[in-house]
Amino acid sequence: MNAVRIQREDFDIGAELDVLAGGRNDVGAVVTFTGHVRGDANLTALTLEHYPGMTEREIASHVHEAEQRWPLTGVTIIHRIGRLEPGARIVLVATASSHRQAAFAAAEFLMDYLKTRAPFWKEEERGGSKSWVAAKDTDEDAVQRWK
Amino acid sequence: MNAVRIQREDFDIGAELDVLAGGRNDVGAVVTFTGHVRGDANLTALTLEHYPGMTEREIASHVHEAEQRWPLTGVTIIHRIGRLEPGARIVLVATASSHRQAAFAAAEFLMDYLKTRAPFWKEEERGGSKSWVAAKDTDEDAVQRWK
Amino acid sequence: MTLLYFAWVRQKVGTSEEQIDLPAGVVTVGDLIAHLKSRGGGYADAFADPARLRVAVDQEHVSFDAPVDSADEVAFFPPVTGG
Amino acid sequence: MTLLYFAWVRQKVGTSEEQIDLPAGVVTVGDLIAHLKSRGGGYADAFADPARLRVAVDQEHVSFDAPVDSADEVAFFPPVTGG
Repeated sequence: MNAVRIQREDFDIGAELDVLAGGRNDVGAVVTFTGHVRGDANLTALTLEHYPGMTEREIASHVHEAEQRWPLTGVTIIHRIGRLEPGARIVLVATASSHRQAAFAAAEFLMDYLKTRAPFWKEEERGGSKSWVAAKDTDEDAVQRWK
Repeated sequence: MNAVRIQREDFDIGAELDVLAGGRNDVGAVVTFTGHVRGDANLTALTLEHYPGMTEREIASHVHEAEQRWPLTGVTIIHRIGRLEPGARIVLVATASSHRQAAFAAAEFLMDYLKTRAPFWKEEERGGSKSWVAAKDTDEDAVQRWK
Repeated sequence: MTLLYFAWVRQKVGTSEEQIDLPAGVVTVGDLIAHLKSRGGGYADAFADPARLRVAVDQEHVSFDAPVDSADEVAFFPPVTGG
Repeated sequence: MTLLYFAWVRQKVGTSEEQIDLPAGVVTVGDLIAHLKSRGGGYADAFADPARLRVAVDQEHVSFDAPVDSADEVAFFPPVTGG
């Protein structure tokens, strides 16, 4: 029951959760993470670029690893690409399990890997000028805890 | 931007997240936890009872504590009472923050406290017989990590 | 003073709420438990094993040595199982 | 072999994709980086500081000592910033 999608369109969290957990009674816990574009320091927009093919492959391999580590009944990952303005949703990670700790841990694990291994790049627009967002050491530190 | 509700009715996660994070651009991360009734071992239904007044007070005090510990832009907690069948949603904890670690940690903290401190009790129905659910040591262990 | 009972404590004592005047000498939660247990019947059953009970005084979790003599509301219930 | 470039690497080299035949002696990712840098212009700029680059061979993250001589697709990009 896993789904991985890279898309320009926004997503509907309620509808995604209905697919992930609806109509079944073995799901006790669903955790979602939604990332939004923050509007700090006069950000006008972010434009997200990705590596088609590798992205899906990389995410699928981390979903597989999450399934080895925790008892999951399903995972949904949606990552948007293209130009996104402040407030817009960027990414959804949703994990379903019988147990809450598994759902929480898997969602954090998948987010840490998305941030540091999935081939997406963000370009910022502030007023008229554009610049590529630099990777953060804190994200790399976060992913190291799963080793 | 906090909301705590105890109610019989189901809730709409998408609508709750629109209230929590919609129309603002300081939210970077939203984490939700949704608890569902699991249908294991021939469970027919759960009936949830609570202590009106104390429940809201206890939850509000833990939301306040979460706000002291992490930079949060808002918290929504909805807990259902009454009779719920397998698959039904029981509880929603949603946390919004500028930062993903804060949103994840606060959601886990609030769930651990809801499980062990908020005055709710579950009675199970299996076929014709009813019994009160016993508290789990693992839930008490989970809450101890926040001390 | 109002006494409240929840879950199986409520079922054993047979009521969810009652008003009482504290007898002389009842100062702590532990004293009140002993007093209620001495009523016999469903109360003796509900309060037979205090280790299975949790108590809130004026809607705050307390231990058995907490005072009840100036409380408005004391609630007895099993360990909680929400979430 | 297909070479792919993303983000500022793409902007500096001026293309997102190209086909090349590997010159003799180019065996590892590091060798390929040195070769591309030697082209000068935008390539020299993009590959000036290899420590800023990340590389995938056939869609797997690899280090600079990984072999490229039997690869179908090699991609160069900055550290990722999704999520």
